[in-house]
Amino acid sequence: MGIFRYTKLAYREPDEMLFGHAKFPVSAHWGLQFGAGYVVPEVKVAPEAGSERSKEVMVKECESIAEQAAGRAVDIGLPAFLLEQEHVYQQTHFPDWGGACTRAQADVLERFHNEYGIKCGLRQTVGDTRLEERGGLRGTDYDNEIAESIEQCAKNGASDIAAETMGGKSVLDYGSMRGDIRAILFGIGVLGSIDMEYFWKRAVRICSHYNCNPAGDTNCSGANSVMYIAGGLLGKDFSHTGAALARAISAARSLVAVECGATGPLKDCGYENTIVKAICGVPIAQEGKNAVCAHADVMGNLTCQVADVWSNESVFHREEMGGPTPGVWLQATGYEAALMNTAIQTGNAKILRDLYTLTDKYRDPQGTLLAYDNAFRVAGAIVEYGKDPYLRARAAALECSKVITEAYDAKKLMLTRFELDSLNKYTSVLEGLPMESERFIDECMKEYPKRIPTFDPKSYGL
Amino acid sequence: MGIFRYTKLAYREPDEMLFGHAKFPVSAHWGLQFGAGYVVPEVKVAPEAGSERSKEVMVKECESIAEQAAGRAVDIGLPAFLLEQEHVYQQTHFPDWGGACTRAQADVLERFHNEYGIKCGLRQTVGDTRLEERGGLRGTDYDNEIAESIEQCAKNGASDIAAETMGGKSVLDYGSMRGDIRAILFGIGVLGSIDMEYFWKRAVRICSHYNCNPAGDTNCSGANSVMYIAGGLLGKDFSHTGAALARAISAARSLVAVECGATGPLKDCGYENTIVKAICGVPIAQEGKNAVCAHADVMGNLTCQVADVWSNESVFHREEMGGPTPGVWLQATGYEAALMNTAIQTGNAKILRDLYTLTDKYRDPQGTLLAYDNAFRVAGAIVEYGKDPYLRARAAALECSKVITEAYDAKKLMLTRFELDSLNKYTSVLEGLPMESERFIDECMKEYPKRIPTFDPKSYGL
Amino acid sequence: MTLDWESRENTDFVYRRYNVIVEGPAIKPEDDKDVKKNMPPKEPFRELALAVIHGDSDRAREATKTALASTPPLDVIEKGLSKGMDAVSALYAKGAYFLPDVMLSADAMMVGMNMADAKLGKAREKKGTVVSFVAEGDPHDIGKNLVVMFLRSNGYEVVDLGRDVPNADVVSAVKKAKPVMLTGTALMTTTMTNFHHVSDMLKKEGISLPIFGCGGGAVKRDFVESYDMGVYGVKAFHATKLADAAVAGKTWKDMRKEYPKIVGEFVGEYADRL
Amino acid sequence: MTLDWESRENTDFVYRRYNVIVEGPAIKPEDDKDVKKNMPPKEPFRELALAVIHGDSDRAREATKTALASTPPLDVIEKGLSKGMDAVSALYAKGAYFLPDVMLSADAMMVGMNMADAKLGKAREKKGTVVSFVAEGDPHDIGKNLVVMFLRSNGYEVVDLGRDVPNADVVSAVKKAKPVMLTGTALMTTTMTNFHHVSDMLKKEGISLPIFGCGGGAVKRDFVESYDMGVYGVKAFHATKLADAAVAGKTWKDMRKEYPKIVGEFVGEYADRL
Amino acid sequence: MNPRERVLSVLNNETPDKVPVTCFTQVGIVEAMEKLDCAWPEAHSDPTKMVKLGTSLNKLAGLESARIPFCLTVEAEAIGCRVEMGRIDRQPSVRQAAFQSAGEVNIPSDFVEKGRIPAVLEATRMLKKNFPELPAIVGITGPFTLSGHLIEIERLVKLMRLKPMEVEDLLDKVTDACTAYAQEIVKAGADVIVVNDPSAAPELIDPLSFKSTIKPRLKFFTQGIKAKKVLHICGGATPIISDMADCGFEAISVEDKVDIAKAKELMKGGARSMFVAGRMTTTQARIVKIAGNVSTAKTLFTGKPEEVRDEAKKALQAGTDLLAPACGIAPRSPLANIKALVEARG
Ligand code: B12
Ligand code: B12
Ligand code: SF4
Ligand code: SF4
Ligand SMILES: [Zn+2]
Ligand SMILES: [Zn+2]
Ligand SMILES: [Zn+2]
Repeated sequence: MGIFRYTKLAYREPDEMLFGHAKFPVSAHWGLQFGAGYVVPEVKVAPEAGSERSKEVMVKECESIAEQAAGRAVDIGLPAFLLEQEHVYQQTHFPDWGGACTRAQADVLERFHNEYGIKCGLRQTVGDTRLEERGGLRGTDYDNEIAESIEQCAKNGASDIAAETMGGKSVLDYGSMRGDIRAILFGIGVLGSIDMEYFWKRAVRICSHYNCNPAGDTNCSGANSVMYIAGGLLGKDFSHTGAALARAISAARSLVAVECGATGPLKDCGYENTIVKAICGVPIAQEGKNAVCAHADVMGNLTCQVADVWSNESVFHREEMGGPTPGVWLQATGYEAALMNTAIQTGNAKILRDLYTLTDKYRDPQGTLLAYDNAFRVAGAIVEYGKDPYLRARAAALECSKVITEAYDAKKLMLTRFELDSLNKYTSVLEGLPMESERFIDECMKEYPKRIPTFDPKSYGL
Repeated sequence: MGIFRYTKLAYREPDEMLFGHAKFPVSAHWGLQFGAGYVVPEVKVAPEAGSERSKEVMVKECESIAEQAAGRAVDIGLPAFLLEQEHVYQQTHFPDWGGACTRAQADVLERFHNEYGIKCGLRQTVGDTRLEERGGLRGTDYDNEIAESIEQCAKNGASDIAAETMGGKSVLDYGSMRGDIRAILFGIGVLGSIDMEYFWKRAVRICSHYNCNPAGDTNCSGANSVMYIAGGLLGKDFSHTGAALARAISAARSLVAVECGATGPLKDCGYENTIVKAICGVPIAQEGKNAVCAHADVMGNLTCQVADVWSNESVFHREEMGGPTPGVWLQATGYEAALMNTAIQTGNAKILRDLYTLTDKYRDPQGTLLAYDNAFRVAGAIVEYGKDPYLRARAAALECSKVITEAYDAKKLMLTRFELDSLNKYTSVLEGLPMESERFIDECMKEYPKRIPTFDPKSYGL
Repeated sequence: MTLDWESRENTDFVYRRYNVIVEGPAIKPEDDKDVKKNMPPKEPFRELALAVIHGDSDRAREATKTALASTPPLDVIEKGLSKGMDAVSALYAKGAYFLPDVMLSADAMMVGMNMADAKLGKAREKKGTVVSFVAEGDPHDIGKNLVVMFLRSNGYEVVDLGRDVPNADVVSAVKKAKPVMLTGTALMTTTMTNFHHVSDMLKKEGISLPIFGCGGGAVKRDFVESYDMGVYGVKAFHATKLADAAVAGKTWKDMRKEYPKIVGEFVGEYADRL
Repeated sequence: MTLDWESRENTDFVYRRYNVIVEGPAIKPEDDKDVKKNMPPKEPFRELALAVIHGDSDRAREATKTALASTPPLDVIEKGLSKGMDAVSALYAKGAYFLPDVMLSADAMMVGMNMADAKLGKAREKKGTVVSFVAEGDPHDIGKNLVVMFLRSNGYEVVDLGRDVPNADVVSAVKKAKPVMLTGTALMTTTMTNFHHVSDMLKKEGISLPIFGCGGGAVKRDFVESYDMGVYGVKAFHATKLADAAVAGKTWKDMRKEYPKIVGEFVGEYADRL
Repeated sequence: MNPRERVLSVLNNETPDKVPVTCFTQVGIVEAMEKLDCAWPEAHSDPTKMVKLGTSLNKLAGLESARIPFCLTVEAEAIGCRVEMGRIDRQPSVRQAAFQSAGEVNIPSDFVEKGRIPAVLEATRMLKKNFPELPAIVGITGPFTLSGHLIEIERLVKLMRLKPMEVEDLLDKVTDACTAYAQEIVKAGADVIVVNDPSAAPELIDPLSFKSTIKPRLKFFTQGIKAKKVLHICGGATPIISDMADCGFEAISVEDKVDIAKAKELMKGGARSMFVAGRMTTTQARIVKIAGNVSTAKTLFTGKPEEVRDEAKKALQAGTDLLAPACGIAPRSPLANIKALVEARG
């Protein structure tokens, strides 16, 4: 059964894209909207180590996270916020834990909503507990638990469900360790897309039975892993130009969730979201300068450019001198969102957007790619080959290469030799790849299964 | 021997004030300037618990803080940064500790400066270890140690010296816990100003022998304590209108360091700095939305408005998922500074400034006071009575009251009954105070010495 | 300002002043329903309590003077002034009263209490003695001052050692005063370690274990529970409940376990102990 | 974008790419300042040179085809392709180009040169003949191959004897080809001694003295100058200058003395001869 | 400590009683071959002679090493290159590549049963059995050098620019083969595997290609090997030192062109921070042991014993963890110089 594929962009020109505004806004309970003309701050906090020792403790832990976040929101006057809980293993593995934790947090939010009229939302991000080498990705107990956990969360008050699935990870890891761009393309662009379709068709179906949105899925396991390996400006374990290519590829893959019916807001750590938003116009969450607790990315401001939800990244649940971390980090994202909202309300949003973008556009090639005007070009390349997951991923990478090369030629982006050489090398590899999906897959299937012990082709119907 | 007193403002109109720009920029070694057309990010981290057990451990600890901060700065491409070390007790109490820690950090910065050409500065903030109830503020061992510690830091590579002195604290504490505005005015405005003169004449003299700037002094012990007690929007231990009055008063007091020769950048936690900058045009450090690690203030964006240095607040020295805190928090302030610098370079600085300001101007009466246009008015009131520390502090408070009342009357600022009542009460108390400094002091000296056991009049020459 | 704000902004998307949104009309403290039901109905006690509740020292002086003319000093304290202070605690706990209110009430209470004590002649029996200090090297004493105030106005004798107190002084004060509890306050990562030392020193002295409550900025429960006798104190007014518990024979181990029960409210830091 | 960035921003205040700062920027080869000043400014020569510099054989083929339509073959080689190769030498010398780059450029050069030669019809007159070999027992031939490549692309006829060449073969090749110069390469201490033998054998044959340049890993100038006719060659691309000098009548003794002058640059190994 | 314990303790990151004097590169010298009847070329294929020659410098000079084989052509030959076996003072060398293009390369899975590989494995077993007090050190050809043997080094180098994917594929295949071979050697009882990858030296390929193309393979290789591992790359390896150190070898062995003190300094530098599994961690780049680096071309071969001693002392001062020759010992090097090397430890 085929799914809908995007072959057109949601916007006519890049300038139409703006933070707080999505072509297709989304509503959630407790009065919250996304992409409806204002930016919503988000906070997420990892449950404390040891809180997984029993269901009761975990529920209390989640409750106290919600309590501390909501308390601070009110204390500093935030009009709205989104609480995200990224599941620890047990919350997905034991669906009743997931349900109970969701319920506890939902109750807290409901109480604050009723008492203060504050708008709030509750995102539950299930863990992808499946392992290719343990029975494959489909139909195992692990796989079924995920579906159940989604259902429990949806039923118990989550306003949306997200995930960070790991399809293609075995091959991607192999590729990123060796700087093998073909393996990266195969892992993310082909295998990732296949698994996304499997995963999200089901997730969307489950959510449809409840008052709960299926949000979407980032390529955290893929493009983000590569970005981490690439590290800071002085890091050289993977070139930053290569990381940009992986990011472009990931957009073609993350799009699949939306094609299956996900509505957004897409999850924050999808740095590829700008590209996805250009294609399908759904609201997106993003993270950047207020995710320093977790990431040392090189585009802290740029990611604000078209964000509808502005988030931190998982942080330890503990005390800062300024209070417990749920409050501290919501305050951080809350203030940034407030600045964006002021800009919207005073009619200066596009100026602020461009300031954000320009601050990082040439700090690093990854920023160059993701600057919304360039992201828009990559989005265009994707929809041109929109029907074919492989070809659109390849096209994304090639357009990315063009974008970076042009910026370099125009002397706007400086590159080191390492960055330029690896870009050229990867580009020539990509250019040499076949124009037929089947042939590409055949070629890859000749190589990778024997090289990568954890790679399980039948998980992808191959 | 009298000191110079400001009787005129440094700027003709509020609109002249802008982040990254000071009328009187300051240079420091390692290529750094303040207020010279760009904003410098700052980071500070509290030494880890237990690191005070020996000098060696403390030196290593400080060194690693510097190392981690500088490493991240380079990794994300920050053009410049300022490292601040707020002394723990031992660094001031044992001046050789202060010197050795400074040396270790200076060496790290020098190395990075040489290797990468990054601009950096090193601020040492000595602790005010003096206690009124233990021999008074002047000439005790504690007092002498501070002077020695300043000298050691200046000699060993600090680019500037700051402090957060506690003059008037005994009376201020009494006042803030009882909502006694007269005690607050006496504590901060009169006693604080007297002690500042004593402290800073000496500090400026010491620094003048070295390649080290005397930076300045915040009213942390006064206005910040009150702000702290006032808490979030729902906090009521002290009214936020009252906290605004204390803040206005503190500007008249913090100004004294500059009158004694301090050059700035004034220390970040001086929320009164906008007012002081309006008067004397020196560069200022500020903190706000990136100080959430330590403060839950209600003006995270507003404080950016005219900042020349943008800082976090002391944070635990430990690991985040994003790395060690010196790097994490420098990244946070670094990205905000980058945004401001982009705005400056693209000619949009005034728009961004106003967005910052407007985001918080009416969130809380403290924001209303400190919005640069209103702060400018308060500054005007201060210089009108510039020659008399008491009268100018009183004038500052009364102008603050006017500012808030006007905003309330114009229905821009909403107030609760509690906030409005206390404002009215305090205002009428202030209005009833004598117009002669001597009479006011006499009155206070009749009351407070007997009520406040820790208050030591001779510490103020009274 | 360069930007014209007022005309365009819909501030609702930027901030909301929840205090303004949720606050109802101001009611007199004595009309609060929890206060009402515990107020002494009869004079002179009612007036004594009211003077304390309103934090009016002058009124307290007058009321006490009047009351002492006809009433035993102990009753003045226990049936009058203390009832007022109870009402104040209740109002503080529910967020109707705040720090300044409490401080002023405490002042009023002390005025009356001193007068009654003077009349009594001999020293009135205190509930017990507590020693309080701020750790060596730490100048942050606001929290400690609050603790002392609450304890005193709740009938405890407090030996206030002040701030920046050498560990040895703490130990010798404990040896001398034999308190039911010792409260330490520290706000800095680098000074809180002194608690550990004090604990060790007390243990070495073999002193019968007093209870040891500590709180403040940088200090976290984990740390406090990492040495013997440490109990992590959250809010200053919890000190009185803890002291009461100590008098009632609870050990520091009990307190760690039963903190929320002892202080009678939900405490985030002890969420796992509910 | 709404904002016009490039014209206004001084990016130095916003970010600095420290990796670029410490490693140097990747500049296009034709933007290198030493290359720039020697690039032929006019077409078709510029394109020919660029094709060589970029090591792009296809481009070289196209460019040569186009050029030959309007330009004499000799000019195509000397004013175009060779200029490209000079640039490559410069880039290699300064460490911007590496072996793979040089080899690809050489390939491109050869493609063009062969086409030009074909067009020329008769064999282009070579500047002279050179014999090249790697010493007996030595398999390291990369350096030698570079030498051959540079010589060929500079208009010399090269008799390439390969690696591990018995000394006798060298001598007979020299007898047959009558070269202006003989290049030997050895990278091992154990094989370089063959140079000495070859020198002796040539002397014994009484053959008019060809010039004798050698270089390679273990071989040092002292050793090479320890036998007659030996000239220590440092960089592979020096071979062309040395050959030019030989054609111009310089003897091996002149070459030892004037090495830096002949190759036109500072050479560490000949620092005493500057 | 016996020599084996001493060498292994360094590789285990423990403190030895004294710095070992050993050799990770080839140890065959003519003097020893003649004395002990184990001359080249036979010693290249006869396990008994291989063992004799591999342990000869221990026996005759006290060098703390049993090192086989003596050339870099074993794998190439087994896979199909034509090899010329040399003579008593000349090592074998590849005469003709086995394949014409990268795509053609096909390594039979049973190549470990071909050519001289069984001899090397047999010799390893004998070393293990008969010389328990010596570290059994077996050298193999690194993936890049072996690839060069298989298709011609120059072709390989050009392909890196022209068809990088082909090189990637080729290197993967060859790395797999190297791993398979090394695993056999480990099974046979070797204590230390030395990977010699001379063609990966900066003289031939630029340091960035080493980082992006070769390093990942070496990393992959080390993950599959359960013995101690040493990487030797010849030439002026200074620009790639920190990458070499980061490949997962317990030690790296360098030539005299590399200044050991500087190499140690470089290892300390490098990436200051990186992400690991979503976490930012401050990494001190991996600091590994360094072996080397008394010049084989100059000192050991043509120098006097005093010169050997002086240079060895310098290496010790510079901080070498394992005193050793800079590379393969030249066959005509005098035994007296090896003795001097051992004595230099003092
Ligand atoms: C006000 C303040 C000051 C004032 C203190 C005035 C005073 N007399 O106390 C002044 C200006 C003097 C000051 C100075 C310094 N400060 Co200060 N200060 C603060 C601040 C803003 C508020 C503290 C406060 O008074 N809070 C209000 C009171 C009521 O709270 P509390 O004491 O915590 O008490 C509560 C509970 O803990 C509890 N409690 C306390 N004790 C007990 C006991 C029991 C038994 C129980 C049950 C409960 C309990 O009850 C209270 C609530 O009801 C904090 C920030 C923060 N986040 O805490 C920084 C803070 C404590 N200061 C800090 C620093 C660094 C300093 C300086 C070192 C700065 C400098 N370099 O000059 C100096 C100290 C110099 C020196 N001598 O060493 C850091 C400490 C960092 C670290 N190393 O751990 C903090 C955390 C701020 C930060 N993030 O940087 N400071
Ligand atoms: C790559 C290499 C190999 C490759 C060679 C591939 C090939 N087809 O050439 C392989 C792996 C096959 C190899 C094998 C061996 N190698 Co090897 N190898 C090297 C290495 C690392 C680089 C040599 C190289 O190609 N450099 C790049 C080229 C471009 O440089 P070049 O040849 O020196 O040329 C430059 C100049 O010299 C000059 N030049 C050269 N000729 C001429 C001529 C003229 C006229 C002019 C002007 C200039 C000039 O131009 C070039 C620069 O522009 C060197 C280390 C080093 N530091 O040099 C060791 C090295 C040469 N090898 C060495 C050894 C010992 C061996 C082996 C014996 C190892 C073994 N145990 O099996 C075997 C040889 C086996 C045998 N049959 O004898 C030793 C020699 C020591 C010694 N005894 O003197 C060296 C020096 C390493 C060391 N540490 O000492 N090796
Ligand atoms: S501002 Fe905050 S942190 Fe800074 S010193 Fe004052 S209290 Fe301390
Ligand atoms: S050069 Fe030395 S070390 Fe490198 S391979 Fe050849 S012999 Fe071994
Ligand atoms: Zn993620
Ligand atoms: Zn994530
Ligand atoms: Zn401060």
